[in-house]
Formats: sequence, C-alpha cells, structure tokens
Amino acid sequence: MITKAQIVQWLTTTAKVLAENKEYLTQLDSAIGDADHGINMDRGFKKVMEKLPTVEDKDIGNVLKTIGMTLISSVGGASGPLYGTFFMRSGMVVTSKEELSGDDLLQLLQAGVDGVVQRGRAQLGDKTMFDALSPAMDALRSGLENQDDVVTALETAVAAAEQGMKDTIPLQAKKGRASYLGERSIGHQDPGATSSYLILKALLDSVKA
Amino acid sequence: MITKAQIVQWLTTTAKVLAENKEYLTQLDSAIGDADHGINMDRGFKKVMEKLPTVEDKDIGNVLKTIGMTLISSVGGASGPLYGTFFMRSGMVVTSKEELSGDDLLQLLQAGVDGVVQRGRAQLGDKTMFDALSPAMDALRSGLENQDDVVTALETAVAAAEQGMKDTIPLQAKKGRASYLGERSIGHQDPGATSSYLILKALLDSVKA
Amino acid sequence: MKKLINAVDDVVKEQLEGMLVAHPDMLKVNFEPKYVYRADAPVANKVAIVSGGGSGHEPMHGGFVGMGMLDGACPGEVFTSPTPDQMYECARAVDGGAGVLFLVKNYTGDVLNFETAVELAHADGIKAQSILIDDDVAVKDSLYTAGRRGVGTTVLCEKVVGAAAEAGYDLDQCADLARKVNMYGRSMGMAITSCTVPAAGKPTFDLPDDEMEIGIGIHGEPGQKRMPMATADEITTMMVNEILDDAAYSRTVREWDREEGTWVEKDLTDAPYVEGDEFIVFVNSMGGTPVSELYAVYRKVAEICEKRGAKIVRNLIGPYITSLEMQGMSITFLKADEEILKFWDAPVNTPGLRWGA
Amino acid sequence: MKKLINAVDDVVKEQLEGMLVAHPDMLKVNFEPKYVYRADAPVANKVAIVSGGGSGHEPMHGGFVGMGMLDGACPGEVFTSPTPDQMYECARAVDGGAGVLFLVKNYTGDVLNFETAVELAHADGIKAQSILIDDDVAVKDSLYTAGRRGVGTTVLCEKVVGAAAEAGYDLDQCADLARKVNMYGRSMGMAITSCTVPAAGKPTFDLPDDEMEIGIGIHGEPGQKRMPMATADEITTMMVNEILDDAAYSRTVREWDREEGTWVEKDLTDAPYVEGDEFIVFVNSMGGTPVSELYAVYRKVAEICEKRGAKIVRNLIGPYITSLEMQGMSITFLKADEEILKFWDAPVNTPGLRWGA
Ligand SMILES: Nc1ncnc2c1ncn2[C@@H]1O[C@H](COP(=O)(O)OP(=O)(O)O)[C@@H](O)[C@H]1O
Ligand SMILES: Nc1ncnc2c1ncn2[C@@H]1O[C@H](COP(=O)(O)OP(=O)(O)O)[C@@H](O)[C@H]1O
Ligand SMILES: [Mg+2]
Ligand SMILES: [Mg+2]
Ligand SMILES: [Mg+2]
Ligand SMILES: [Mg+2]
Repeated sequence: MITKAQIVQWLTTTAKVLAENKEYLTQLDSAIGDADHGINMDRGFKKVMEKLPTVEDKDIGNVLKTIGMTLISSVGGASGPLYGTFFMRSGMVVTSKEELSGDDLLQLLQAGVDGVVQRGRAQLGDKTMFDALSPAMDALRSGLENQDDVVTALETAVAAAEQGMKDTIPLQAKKGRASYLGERSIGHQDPGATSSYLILKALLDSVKA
Repeated sequence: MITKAQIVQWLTTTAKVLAENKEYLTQLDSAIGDADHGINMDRGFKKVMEKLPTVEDKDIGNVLKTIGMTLISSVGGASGPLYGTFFMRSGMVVTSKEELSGDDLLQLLQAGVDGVVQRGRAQLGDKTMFDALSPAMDALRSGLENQDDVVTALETAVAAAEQGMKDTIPLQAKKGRASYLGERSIGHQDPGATSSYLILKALLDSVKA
Repeated sequence: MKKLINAVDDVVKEQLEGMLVAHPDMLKVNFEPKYVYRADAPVANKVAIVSGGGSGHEPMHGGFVGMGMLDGACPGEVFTSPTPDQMYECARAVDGGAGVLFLVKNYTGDVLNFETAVELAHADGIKAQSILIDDDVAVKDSLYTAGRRGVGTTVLCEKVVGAAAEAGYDLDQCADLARKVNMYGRSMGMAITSCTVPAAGKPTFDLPDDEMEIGIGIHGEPGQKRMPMATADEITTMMVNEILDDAAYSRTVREWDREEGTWVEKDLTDAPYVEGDEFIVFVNSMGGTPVSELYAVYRKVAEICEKRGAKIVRNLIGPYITSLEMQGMSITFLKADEEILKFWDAPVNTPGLRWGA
Repeated sequence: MKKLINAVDDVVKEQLEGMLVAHPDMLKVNFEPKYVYRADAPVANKVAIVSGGGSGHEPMHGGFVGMGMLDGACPGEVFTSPTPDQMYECARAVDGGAGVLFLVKNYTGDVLNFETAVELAHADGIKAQSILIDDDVAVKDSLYTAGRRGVGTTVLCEKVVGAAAEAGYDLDQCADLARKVNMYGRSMGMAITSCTVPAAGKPTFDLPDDEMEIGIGIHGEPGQKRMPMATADEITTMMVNEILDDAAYSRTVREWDREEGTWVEKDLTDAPYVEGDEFIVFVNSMGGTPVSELYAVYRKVAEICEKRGAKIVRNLIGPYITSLEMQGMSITFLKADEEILKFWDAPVNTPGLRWGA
C-alpha cells in the first residue's frame, strides 16, 4: 500500500526536483517555446510547498485537489491549467482515502491524464506532456495486470515516460506554443514531457523510500 | 604666391583627407563626444565638392565665402558653424584676390581663427580646435616674420598644429560636448583639433604641390 | 542581464504599484490576485471589457484600462498567461450588471485559463462571454498548430470594443463586434534581437548579427523562419504582401453558450482582403525599436498600399504590444467599416492610448 | 549594426516621409531644407514655437508638432544639430505675424546654429526670440563646462509654452514662460546600454554587463561617471535626491535683443527646490527601456517624494526624449505653478503627445 506520507513525499520531492531542474526546463522551453516552463513549474510547486502543511491532515483526495487548485492559481501558462487539472482529477477519484492500493494509484493517475487530454486535446505524437504520460500509463497498467508489485510497475512506467520524453525529440509539435515553429520544433525535447517524466520519477522515488 | 588653383586644391585635398579620416575622427569623438565629428566633416566637405565647380571661376574670397556658407548649411553640430565661420571670415579678408602672398595667407587664416573664437569663445587649453589653430598661427606668423618662404612657414605651422593637437590629450575639456565628461575627458585627443590639423596639413600639401 | 528592476520576482508587482500611483484617476490595482481595473468600476449597466495575458507586452493590457477601452486587465508573470482566479475576481470587480466580455489572445495557456474563468464567472451568476483574437498570418494553418496567435489586432479590438461598450452595446453586440474585428484583422511580426525574461536572466534566443526572425510572436519565442537581415523596405514589402495576400483562414473556436452553460464549437473563416478595402494600419514596435524606424516602415507600407489599391484611413504607430526590450516590429491591418471607424475615433483615456479626452 | 533602415544616409529623410504620410492632419514636411511644420501653419496672430536638434530623440521634436505644442521642428542628422538655414526657413513658414520663439537645448552646436538662425530671421523682419533649455543637473558647473545640457525639461517646456501660444500669449510672454519653465525644471539621466548612430555603424561606447553610465546626456555620449550596475530603487533614489538637493545654479545666457538687434548677456540663477513644492514628474525612457520598467522607477520616485514632502501633481511616463535604441531612463522634475499647470492640462494634438483633442 502507498501511504499518505508517501503521497506527501511525492509532492515534496517533485517540488525539490523541479527546483533543481528549473533552468533545464526553461532552457528546453527557450528552444521551442518562451523560456518559462521551469520558472512556471517551480513557482507553482513552491506554492504547493506553502500550502501542503495546511492540508496534510486531510485525506489523500483532498490533498491532491488542493494541490491542483494551487497549481491552477499560481502556474499560469499552458502547463498551469493542465497540471492543475491533472491533480484535481486525480484527487477526485480517491476521495477520503488515507492509503492507496496499486489499483488506486492506476486510477488516480489515469483520471489525471484523462483530465489533461480533455482540457488540452492533445493526441499522441503532438509533442506534449501527453507523450510522456500516455506510455507511462500503458506500462503501469500492464505491469499491474502482470501482478508486478507497485514499485516494479512504477519502475517500468517511469522508464516508459523517459522513453516517451526522449521520443518527443524527432516530433514536430502540433499543440502549444512549440507548434508555431513548424518544422523548426523538430530536434528538441518537449519541456512539458520532461516535467511529466520528472514528476513520475519523483513518485517512484517516494514510493520506494 | 599662392594661386587660386592651389586654394581650390586645398579644399579638394581637405575633402579627400576628411573622407579618409571619417572613421578616425568619429572614433575620437565617440571617446569624448557623440561619435559624429568625422561624419559631420565628411558630409560638409562632400557638399563643398559639389559646390566647388559652380564657384571655381570666382575670386578666392568668393570661393571661401561660398565654402563657409556651404559648411554652415550642411555640417550642423558645433563644428559646422565654427568651420563655416572660419571660411566665411577667411574669405572676407581676401575679397576679389586671385592669388595670395604669404601675408595674405596669414591674414586670411587669422581672420578665420578669430571668427572661430568669436563664435565659440574657446580659450587656449579648453581642448578644442582652437588648441591646434592657435599655435599654428603663432608659428606661421613668426616664420613669415623671419622671412621664411611660405612653404617653410606653413611647415612649421602644421608641425605646431600637430603638436597642439597632441597636447589636447592631457587636457580636461572646458568647451563643447566633451566638457560634460569632466575629468574623464583627460587622456583623449580632441576630434576638432585633429580635423583642424588635417585641414592645415592639406593646405601645406596643396601649396607645396 | 541588465534591466531597471529590483528583485526578479517583484517585476510585475512593482510595475503595477507604479501604475497605481501614476494613474489614480484612470485605474486601480488589486494585488492578491493581481488585476488592474477602472477607477470608476463597476460602471453600472455597461458591458465590462476584460483582457489579460502574460506581462512583458506593456502598455498592453494594463495600460489600456480606462474610459473607452478596458474595464479590467489581468497580468500574468512575464510571458506567462495569468490564472483563472485573477480573471474571475477581476470580472466580479468590474461587472456592472451588463456582463463581462473577455478578450482572449489565442495561446494555449491563455485559452485554457480564460475558459476556466468563464466557467467560474458563469457559476457565480455573471453574464460572461469570451472572444478569441487570432490574427497572426505567420501561422499558416490551424489543423497542425495551436492556431493563429493573437497579436496586433488585440490592441485595436480592445479600443473598438471598449468604445462600443461605452456607447451602450450589450454583451452580445460587443461579442459580435469583437468577433468581427478579429476576423477583419491580420498581423505579422519580426525581430532583429531577442529579449530577456527577467526570471530567465538571459536572452531567449541567439540571433546572429546578420540574421532576423520573421513571423515572430510576442513572447520572445523564435519565429516562423530565420532569414538574412534585409533592409526596412524589403522586410516591410514581404510582410505587407503576406498580409494582403493572405488566403481565407478557417478554424474552429470554442465560444461559451450562456443559456446552456457549455462550450460550443464554431467554425469561422476570415475572408481574404480585396482591392478597395479600407484599413486601420498599425505599425508596432516590439519595444526596443525606436519610433523613428517605425515611420520608415510606415512610409513603405503606405507606398505599397497606394500601389495595391488598399486604402489606409487611420493609423497607429508606436510601441503598444511589445516583447520587453526586443527590437523588431509588427504590422497589423484591420479592415475598417463604418462601425469600426466610429468606435476607433471615439474618445479614449488610458495611460497607453489617449485621445478626445 | 542591426536596424530597420534602408541606406544609412536616408534615415532622417525616410522617417520624415513616414511622418508626412502618417499625419497629414497634423503636420507637413519640407525636405530641402528639412523641417516639420503644422498642417495649418502659419496660424495668424499666434506666436509660432519652433524647436529642433539632432535626430535620434524621437518623438522629440517632429512628433510634437501640432495643435497646442510646436509649430515647427528642425531635425538635424542623427545626434547632430540642424543648420541655420533649416531653422530660418522653418521660421518663415510658420510665422503668423506674432513672431517666432525658438526653444533651444543647450549644446554648443544647437546654440551656435540657432544663434545664426535668429540673426537671419531678424534680418528678414521676423520677430524672433530664443530661449535656452539647460536642465541637466549631472553637469555641475557652468564655468568649466559648456553648461547644463537641455534634456527632459525640453518636452515639458514645448508642451506648456505651446499651449500658452495657442491661448494667445505674445512673444515676450511666451519667452518669459519658457524661461520660467526652464528655471523650474531639473533632470538627470542614466544608461545601461549604448546606442548605435546609423552612420557610425557601431555602438558609441562599450559598457560592461555589470556597469552603468550615470548622468548621461541624450546623444549617446558617455555620462558623468560609470558605476557598478545597481537596482532600480538604488538608481532612482540616487537620481531623485540629486535633483531635489540640487543647489542654486547660475549661468550667463545670451538672449536676443530685438530692439537693438544684438545678443545681450543675462545672468540667471535657478532657485533650489523647497519642501512643499508641487511638481510635474516626467520619467522618460531613453528608447530601449520598456515602459514597464519606467513604472517600477516611478513607484520609487513617488515614494521618495512622499517622504521628502515633494508633491507630484502631474506625471508623464514613456519614451519622449530618446537616444535611439539606448536602454536607460531620465527623470525630470518641473516645479509647477498655476500658470504651468493650466497650460500642461490644455489640449494637445500631436503624433507624440495627445490629450483633450
Ligand atoms: N494542448 C496541450 N496539451 C497538453 N500539453 C500541452 C498542450 N499545450 C502545451 N502543452 C505542454 O505545455 C508545455 C509548455 O508549458 P509552459 O511553458 O509552462 O506554458 P506556455 O507554453 O504557456 O509558456 C509544453 O512543453 C507541452 O508539453
Ligand atoms: N566652443 C567651441 N569653440 C571651439 N571649438 C569647439 C567648441 N565647442 C566644440 N568645439 C570643437 O568641436 C568639436 C566637435 O565637433 P562635432 O563633433 O562635429 O560637433 P558636436 O559636438 O556638436 O557633435 C570638438 O572636438 C571641438 O574641437
Ligand atoms: Mg513556456
Ligand atoms: Mg560630435
Ligand atoms: Mg509562457
Ligand atoms: Mg553631434
């Protein structure tokens, strides 16, 4: 089982990792966007860290919903509403839970990813965060279906996210700001796919710890 | 005697020399001014070259006056009215002459320099064109008083102008744009003193030729 | 990075503090969350016009708050869309009972955040509507991209629709006019230098001394293509022709259905311009390009229009929708009919645009 | 060098061509010699206000030609004083019989060329007068320098005196008002980058990334001193204090005696400001600094004034007296009495400054 402490740890690790990768993500965004993705994510998760102590005694669903709302009202840009929706929707499917089974985790993440797609309408191959999230969900699902333990399943999911992130490099962007570059977007890794990979990696690390 | 052809040659040589030194003078002006002295002088003497054919059949006085008016209405800046006045006043003292004695030349130049002082009110050591012109006049006068021939007297005058020009380097400017720099104007050669030296040098070369 | 700023994180806040003390007659500022609103808001029974977007484009949008233009503006961080809470609370502050029209530039971030704001306002009983501005002809298709960006036409639309609201247009009339202005407007931009986002600390892109970016947006992002640097005349000719020759542009936009409380999709097609059309022409500095260079550009624009039978009836020349200190410019054509001209000429009294008042 | 220009030699001409086609309602342009003048010039029985100076400071001066401000403006080459023939012919074109007042910024070049113009106009039977603007407190003394430069106060003086002329002031009244405005005004400027004169092709000076020029003029020339780069608050504090604490400033100026047809010397002393004085405060961009940064500066100016008992009653914030694309700003204080405020508030309708019309 995944404890609430581990979920809180996930958010904390995410904040740390995004702070560490602030410049890297911004640099990726400067190649095909407007040089703010790292700044946006770091600003949002700094706010999350401020907010976290005030909701730590709530259930996991409430924690995630609050984090989602915090991101919506602090990140801005494209990634703000998308990641905000991700966490809000995630929280909605685990209302009042204090710990999560592997299947709960799968549903939680799937609801989040569905929310991203509903808001942003990205399709696979559009060179967005969805290109990291989608293969990760597939890997997680088949891992759990194969009776892998959560950590093992998450490990394959994170590997898939990393591969999906790298696979954005040769793609031409069709959504978001990078799409304006047309063919010039080819050859660069998508910043949002990169932050998605980092977030899933932080989840794995927190669950392993 | 100095012929009208030599005077016309002087103006032509000056135009050529100022064009060649356009960047150099501008660079001097960028250190302690506004980076336009070479551009200004070149623009003015390009106009002089356009005008010259239309007055070549006039007497020396008329030629010089026309050149002065041309400079006034084409150079602008501080140097425009000053050099314009220089040539206008020069022309006024040799009205209707077709050739000049050494003494005529002395009076011509002295009238020009007096005009510069009257307009610009510079004193010796203010770090202006006057710091090249003034020692040149002194040298020319004593040369002629010593019965030197015109070329020899002019040679000492040009040498004095060159020295005066170099001597502006350690001076702190008290007139013109460079004066705003205060002590920071020290260590740079004055652009106007430099163009004055070049103009006198062109005179020497034309008289020698 | 060299800028006249204090802490990087305070850039937007301190700018708003400055606007507040500078223009108390025109506007007020709310800081948590951030929005700028008319000094006399809410104006009873007037439709409130609200815009917003990333900061760094000043005077747009905060500088256009005041009589005859915007009722509210929501500034995001530099080049980053603002958040729905700002938009929603701004809407509450300026709604005078006749509803709120959001003018939204078509960027994924702005669109997503404003959509949430419309939903929040609606849920709160505010009559809300939003119209997208997507006028950048450098973006060729809407199928394989996020669609045309909202650029220069935004300024003209805020002016025209702001005056219409002042004159008593109701919410639907304002929305219809905004949609028309957008469909009548076409823009293109270019840059000769990059700009530096304060939080990033270094230029967004490197541009060699002999190259320029053509088809650039307003976020310091790279443009449609990079080309060898050319003369003002060459650049202007290329851009004006691209605007005047632009074919019909189709896309599907989402507009809010107030009855149903849902988003409905609308197919819109901008008709190409035809000879004899009358225009408001807007030559805009990206920030670092001096107005003197804009006039050299405008001169060529006028010459081409003369030749091609496009009639310029009004113009606007200056830095109005900028990208920080970026050097470059954009050109906007807005086909002008009687309605648009009437509201263009109407008085406006804002920090950034002022006449007749 | 990267600029939106064509041939380097055509920069000023093409800019004027652009202004002419852009603003035929406000102004006309003469090309040989170059001057910009009011569309309805000469205005009968109105004193004509004429200014001029090097180009590169746009919108000043050509952008201030129009109702309520200048009747004529004479642009020189970039950063180079115009020539007397321009000024004289401009004066002839705008004189409506009530005489011409030249507003001259105190630079050796401008002073010498305008002096000749006054003499020419006088010889031609035009009532002419000239007033020097010398407001730059970065220049400390007038004995060992060419005296204080004319900077930000010039814009305010052109506005105020232009309105007075519009209101029927005669030539002496206009001159007296201009002299007063100049004596009530104090400015200081700074730069964080150089600018590039088109004809020179490279930046006038090099400024390392961690340094700034304080006490800079408007010609891209180096300033009073070079200092380590500081925050907006530190820079603003330093400059505002230098302006507010500026001691009495004395100098001898030459004014034209119309009766005698000669220049007469006048000793003028600007009184220091005292607590309780009211001001028009003008925060100006050197060109490349975006208006957003000016607001951060203005915020600090207002804070300091509040503390020091200086009352800001009006303000102007934006790029009005620039140095091409230079990044930096200047701050101008103009002590405002009832007369000055009345004419400041009066309508003005020019490309660069417009309100109430
Ligand atoms: N429609 C979309 N659906 C999913 N993800 C998107 C969409 N548009 C953009 N993104 C993601 O957002 C990232 C950019 O985020 P960010 O830089 O923070 O916002 P902005 O583009 O507004 O500056 C992109 O790298 C991409 O992964
Ligand atoms: N009052 C003056 N008297 C004599 N020469 C002067 C005076 N003021 C300036 N100069 C000369 O003019 C030169 C600058 O000329 P220029 O750069 O063409 O004009 P500006 O200073 O208006 O840009 C200086 O180097 C100096 O020699
Ligand atoms: Mg981005
Ligand atoms: Mg010079
Ligand atoms: Mg962004
Ligand atoms: Mg000069």
